[in-house]
Amino acid sequence: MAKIKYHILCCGGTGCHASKSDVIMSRFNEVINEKGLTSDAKVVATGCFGFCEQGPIVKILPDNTFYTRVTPEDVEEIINEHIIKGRKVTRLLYTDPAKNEHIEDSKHMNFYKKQIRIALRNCGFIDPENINEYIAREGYEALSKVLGEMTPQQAIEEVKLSGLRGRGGGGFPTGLKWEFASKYQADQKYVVCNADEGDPGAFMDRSILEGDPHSVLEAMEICGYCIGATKGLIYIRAEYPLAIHRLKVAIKQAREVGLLGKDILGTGFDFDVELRYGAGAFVCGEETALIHSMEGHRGEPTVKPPFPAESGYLKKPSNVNNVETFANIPVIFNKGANWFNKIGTERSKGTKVFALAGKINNVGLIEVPMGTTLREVIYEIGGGIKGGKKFKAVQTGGPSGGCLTEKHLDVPIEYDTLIAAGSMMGSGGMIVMDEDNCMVSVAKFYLEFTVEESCGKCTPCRIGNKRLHEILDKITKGHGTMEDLDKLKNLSQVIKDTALCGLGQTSPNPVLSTIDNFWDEYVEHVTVKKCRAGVCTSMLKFVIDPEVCIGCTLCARNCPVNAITGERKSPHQINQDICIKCGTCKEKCKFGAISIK
Amino acid sequence: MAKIKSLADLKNLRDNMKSGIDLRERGDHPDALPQVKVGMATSGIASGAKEIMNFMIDELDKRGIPAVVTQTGDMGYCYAEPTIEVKLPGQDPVVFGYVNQAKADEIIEKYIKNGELVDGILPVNFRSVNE
Amino acid sequence: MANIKLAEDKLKALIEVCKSFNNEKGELINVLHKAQEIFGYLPAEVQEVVAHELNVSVATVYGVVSFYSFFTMKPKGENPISVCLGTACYVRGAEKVLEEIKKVAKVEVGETTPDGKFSLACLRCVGACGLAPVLMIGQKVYGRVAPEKVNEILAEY
Amino acid sequence: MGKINLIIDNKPVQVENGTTVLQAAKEIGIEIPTLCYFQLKDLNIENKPGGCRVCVVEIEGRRNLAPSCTTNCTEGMIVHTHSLRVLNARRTVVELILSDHPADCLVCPKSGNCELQNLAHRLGIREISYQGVQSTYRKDTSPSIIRDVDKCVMCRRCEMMCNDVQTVGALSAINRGFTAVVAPAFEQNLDKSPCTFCGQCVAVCPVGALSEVDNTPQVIRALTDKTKTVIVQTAPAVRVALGEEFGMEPGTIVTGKMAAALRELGFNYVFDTDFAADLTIMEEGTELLGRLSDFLAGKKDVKLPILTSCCPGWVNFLEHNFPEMKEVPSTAKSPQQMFGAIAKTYFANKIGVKREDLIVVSVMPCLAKKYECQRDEFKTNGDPDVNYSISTRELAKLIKMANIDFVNLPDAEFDNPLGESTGAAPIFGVTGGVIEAAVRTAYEVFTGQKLPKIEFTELRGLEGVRSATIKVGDLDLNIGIANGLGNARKLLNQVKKGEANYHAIEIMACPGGCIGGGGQPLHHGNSEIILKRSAAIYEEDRNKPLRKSHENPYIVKLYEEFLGKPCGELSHHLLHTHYFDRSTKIEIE
Repeated sequence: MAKIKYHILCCGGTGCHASKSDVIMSRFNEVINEKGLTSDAKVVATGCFGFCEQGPIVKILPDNTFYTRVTPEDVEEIINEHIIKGRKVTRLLYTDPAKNEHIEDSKHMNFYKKQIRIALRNCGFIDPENINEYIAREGYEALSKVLGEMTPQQAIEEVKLSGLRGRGGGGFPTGLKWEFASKYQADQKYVVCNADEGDPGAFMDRSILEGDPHSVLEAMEICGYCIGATKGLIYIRAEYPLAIHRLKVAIKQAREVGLLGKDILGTGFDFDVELRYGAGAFVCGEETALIHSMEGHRGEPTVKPPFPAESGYLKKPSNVNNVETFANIPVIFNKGANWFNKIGTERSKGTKVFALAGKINNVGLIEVPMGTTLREVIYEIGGGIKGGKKFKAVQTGGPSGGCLTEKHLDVPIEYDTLIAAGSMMGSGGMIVMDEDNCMVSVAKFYLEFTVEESCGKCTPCRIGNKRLHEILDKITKGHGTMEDLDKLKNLSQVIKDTALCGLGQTSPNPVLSTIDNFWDEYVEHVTVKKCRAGVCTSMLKFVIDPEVCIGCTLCARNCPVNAITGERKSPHQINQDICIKCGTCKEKCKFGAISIK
Repeated sequence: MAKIKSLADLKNLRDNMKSGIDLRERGDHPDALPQVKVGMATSGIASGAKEIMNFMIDELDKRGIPAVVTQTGDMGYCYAEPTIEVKLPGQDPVVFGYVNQAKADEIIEKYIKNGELVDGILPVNFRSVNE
Repeated sequence: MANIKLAEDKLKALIEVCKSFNNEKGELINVLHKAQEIFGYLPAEVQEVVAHELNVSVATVYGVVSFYSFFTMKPKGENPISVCLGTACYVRGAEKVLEEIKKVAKVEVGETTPDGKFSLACLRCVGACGLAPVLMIGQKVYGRVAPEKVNEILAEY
Repeated sequence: MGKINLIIDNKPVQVENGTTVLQAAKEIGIEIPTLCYFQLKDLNIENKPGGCRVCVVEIEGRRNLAPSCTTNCTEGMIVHTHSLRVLNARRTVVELILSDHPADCLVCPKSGNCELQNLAHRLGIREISYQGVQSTYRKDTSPSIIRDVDKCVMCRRCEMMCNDVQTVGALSAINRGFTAVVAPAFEQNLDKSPCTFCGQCVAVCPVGALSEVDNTPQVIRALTDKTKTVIVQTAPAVRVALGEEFGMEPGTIVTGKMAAALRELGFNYVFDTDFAADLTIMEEGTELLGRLSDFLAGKKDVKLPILTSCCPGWVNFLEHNFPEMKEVPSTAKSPQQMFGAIAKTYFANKIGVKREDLIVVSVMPCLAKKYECQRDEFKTNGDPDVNYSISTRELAKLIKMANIDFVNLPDAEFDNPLGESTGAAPIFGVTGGVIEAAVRTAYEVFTGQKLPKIEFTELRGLEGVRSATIKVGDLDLNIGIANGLGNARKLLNQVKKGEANYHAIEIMACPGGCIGGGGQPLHHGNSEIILKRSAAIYEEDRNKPLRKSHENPYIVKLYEEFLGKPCGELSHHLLHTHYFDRSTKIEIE
């Protein structure tokens, strides 16, 4: 059987599909058949290139030619020129916007630089249950470099120079944190890895632990050397059985080869790691709460100072970093701080991993340099909004973050710019919402989460968030007043101002940011009792169009509360006082006579 | 496993490994074999990656195709799981998404055997720092 | 105070677990995880034993058990159903799936069916957001669950 | 350490390093309102979870408001305690607390003495803007304490007292978020928990979530029942604290006014627990001497050190936590129960009243006494030796209810014969007092010589654990003293491990002894009050003509007429008791 010479890759992603990629594909097949090229070329549908703005995309292998904005009319030309004559169709080539020149080989396209994988460098490449694969990709070289060539202070300086900031949400400079912990004297210190990823809709840390557990172990050892600790603890959610398994395997293998334990790499440095399990409490992502939980207590935060660097686990100096932060560390030593700090922006260095989810085509795990805009992430990597719907908002930072809108799409992703925009980096959840999402309901959803996850220690979070949720609930049920909106604002501000821990202080952010950005929607809910997204069912009114209804009685027979009346063969009516807005009638009607008003 | 006692040990091991990740057991020229990696993070497994991995191992064996099948972590394309990456000798790796048994069968028959691509390719849209 | 009665083999296993953690107070949460594995849940008696073995007050143990949502004092059903209500699942309609399960299995959140077949719980993000909405029955994950598919899924059990 | 300069409300202030903003403000006369914060300075008790957020202040340069109770002063800090932002936040926080608090102030046990009520008043709150569901819990009534935790504000003071100070571990914060509350394990009743009923949780609760069981209705009913003879005994610590309930200076001794008020209330005989305290010394002292001489004679298995047994909270604690030591304490009943036993036998007989027609009421600084008098072993045919025990606070209520002008009441005397006491008795009300009283008598009995100096100042003080060696003839008597159950635990663990070599140990459950009891007027964290009560107790001792229990003529008479000799057969029957193992047992099914 002859080998296929050319593969014609057509994007079958939703975005390109909307711009007729299916037509293009069948056109290609047609032309190939017509010209008898079936043994030379083959059309292959692919997933989204994440480049939908330039779609539909057609890529030709083996020469990596990347054609953009291809139309069915272009197909014949591509076949004739490229497949038959071997000449590229220049006018369809991707144009580098910066240099304004055509790029022939897509490997040189800027587009592939949108994502740089540092923390995720090994995820999806190596077998996480085989330490040798990690070693083959420079694994544990950073450790050997630090142990063999650097003093703890020098290593801390390197981390400081790299500009790495905590990836768990707060963005505190990691090197500085290590330096604090290194300065306190104690007979025992601890390195703690925060793997209690509780942000709903975020799974970066889990992916790193499942895909590259050794990178975290190696980083913890480096940190231990820097701050003078010989013990490491990983606080991980019990809900992550696979990550726990892979970590256990990794720890076992590292011990077996002597990369954990006594006298590591013959340098006299001792370090070992143990696991501690979380038990389902979001608040334990806060470092003081996490420490209390590791000590076997209720995971309640305590007032800082004292910081863990001074008095942490078992009252000993402890350094807490999250998984993604640690995963960056080996690279910083392997490539140098000066390499690392060239990535990103002035105040936010390196990359950030996001769990891209929601109403977006390419749900997934992405890693982009700091400073990438939300637009690039959503439209170029995420492939745009699912089902061709209209973008409405993107939520970052989970329950501590906020909803950003159209006007924020060109905001570069950095710790400080996101805060300025009313959200925050958070741990890396990024949820995209479309016109079908009601922003009041979204705020309510997050508050419900906060209410459920509040530890209950401080008044503003324990009672304040409950009241916020109640007010939001009232609004979504159609009973809100303008006064309620004032209360929402004041209460949110007070909670932000007075709550005990970082989580409490940021818990009103989903409310404040939606009030800021979607004020009209709130006002609509309370004044005209309308939910434009059609989510708040109690505000909906199901009505039967008498012009369309033929009186088949199907709706009346299916209504669970007998709210529909009418003679057979004449238009029916819905009694709004009885209707529970379940929507069954609308589903059942075969004539589309029932609509929501 | 042998202890790694020094930096030199570590470098030796790395160099040995680098020539073919985890393929040492398979003979002298692992690069000459097709390599299949299955994304086996929680979400991958949840969408059936384990079954696909077993299928690939069994079928390649049955059909007498020498190849190496390993697991790996999250490739990032959560929307298209299960995902597998196939690297044919001397070629760039190709990632396939939405892999079910029929697709896996097609991949073996068409791509692994004949180098003929099949629908469901996921374009790689990132660079890794290790590359 | 009341005397505690427990089956001998399980009691022994529990005491053994405590011992394996050196009866350290700080290991309370680890011990409770193991205890829940042994008993399936954490009834008062089990908490009393743990308190006794680790030399902490029962109130403290209960304070911890009632704080963490992973711990339960109610026995779970043979097939515990967990519906993910994480954000990704929420925006993709997890609530409707939940309502459907309540209807089909006739069970409320936090409850177990009278025949002990199913129990229902909500959880926040299993990390399979790409498959949203997601539900788990036992250890098995079901992704891209539409309300219409609920009947079919539950019929497997 | 160095001094720190800062500015609070435009006023400069210099403080020691480590001072909190709350303390610094106080130093210049600015009282920042607090709720969860609690301190008994002289007893080293502090609660500052930083949870209520009432004491927040604005610190220039900080993004959020800071809780002044947990924020340390730093050089150059500029603090505003009443900016608009602070006032709005503080008011909102208090309104939030009120929104989850039953508004039944009119009938709340803490009404008029409630810190939340005061706070709302002080902030001028006239309406609660944020209304919503309130958290509700099961009400729990034990023999001593009522828990109505719908009113709990999560200040965590009770939890701190129960766990950190008392190490009882009956209470813990449970649940989380909006439903978080402080409760016993499994939200069961306190009497199913290891609670000792010491009442320290009640003593510190700022609101009406924890209160004493109100026994005044039974007392009023008894007083109006013509067929009953009602007698009352009052504990030593009551007379130095009762005045506070009527606005008198803490530490005012109101023994005479109290006796007069009780008589006006209609008690047929107004007696004194102090009498029974002297009796206790006779019994307990004799028991101590007996064990000591056995020990000195080289006998094996002598239970030493002897532990005092006057304090019912402590007895409960021992039964729950140290059941293996239940043979060690003195078998002597507490003064309350000795009084009851004598009243219902010797005295009933003397006045020709049938046991069942005699009602014995005790007034105690204590809530555990309510539980103690209900114990089965203190009943004869179901009739308790002491019928009702009311706290100092309840007595004050009764007096107010009866329209008695307490402050202007002329002094009156106790009735005889059970009203007479020596100076050794009142000091039972303060830590170290019981053992001092015992030593006074033991010394003279053991050596046959008169005490050269009556006051043993080495046994006094408020320190949690104290020890002293007293020369009694040739014998060096090693004494240990603990107040507060946590300190008792420390001392007992030392004894268990053989690290301490005491002959006798006095334990009182409450910090400071009975003067700091759970039934006393609320001190609201002012430990000066406890110091003043202590001083008053010693003054009461000094004012007595006789200061050693064995010199009490009525005690001497009691033995001659009725009991025979200390630790004799009848005393053994009436005045001694035994203890139970109340720890949790694990059985195999």
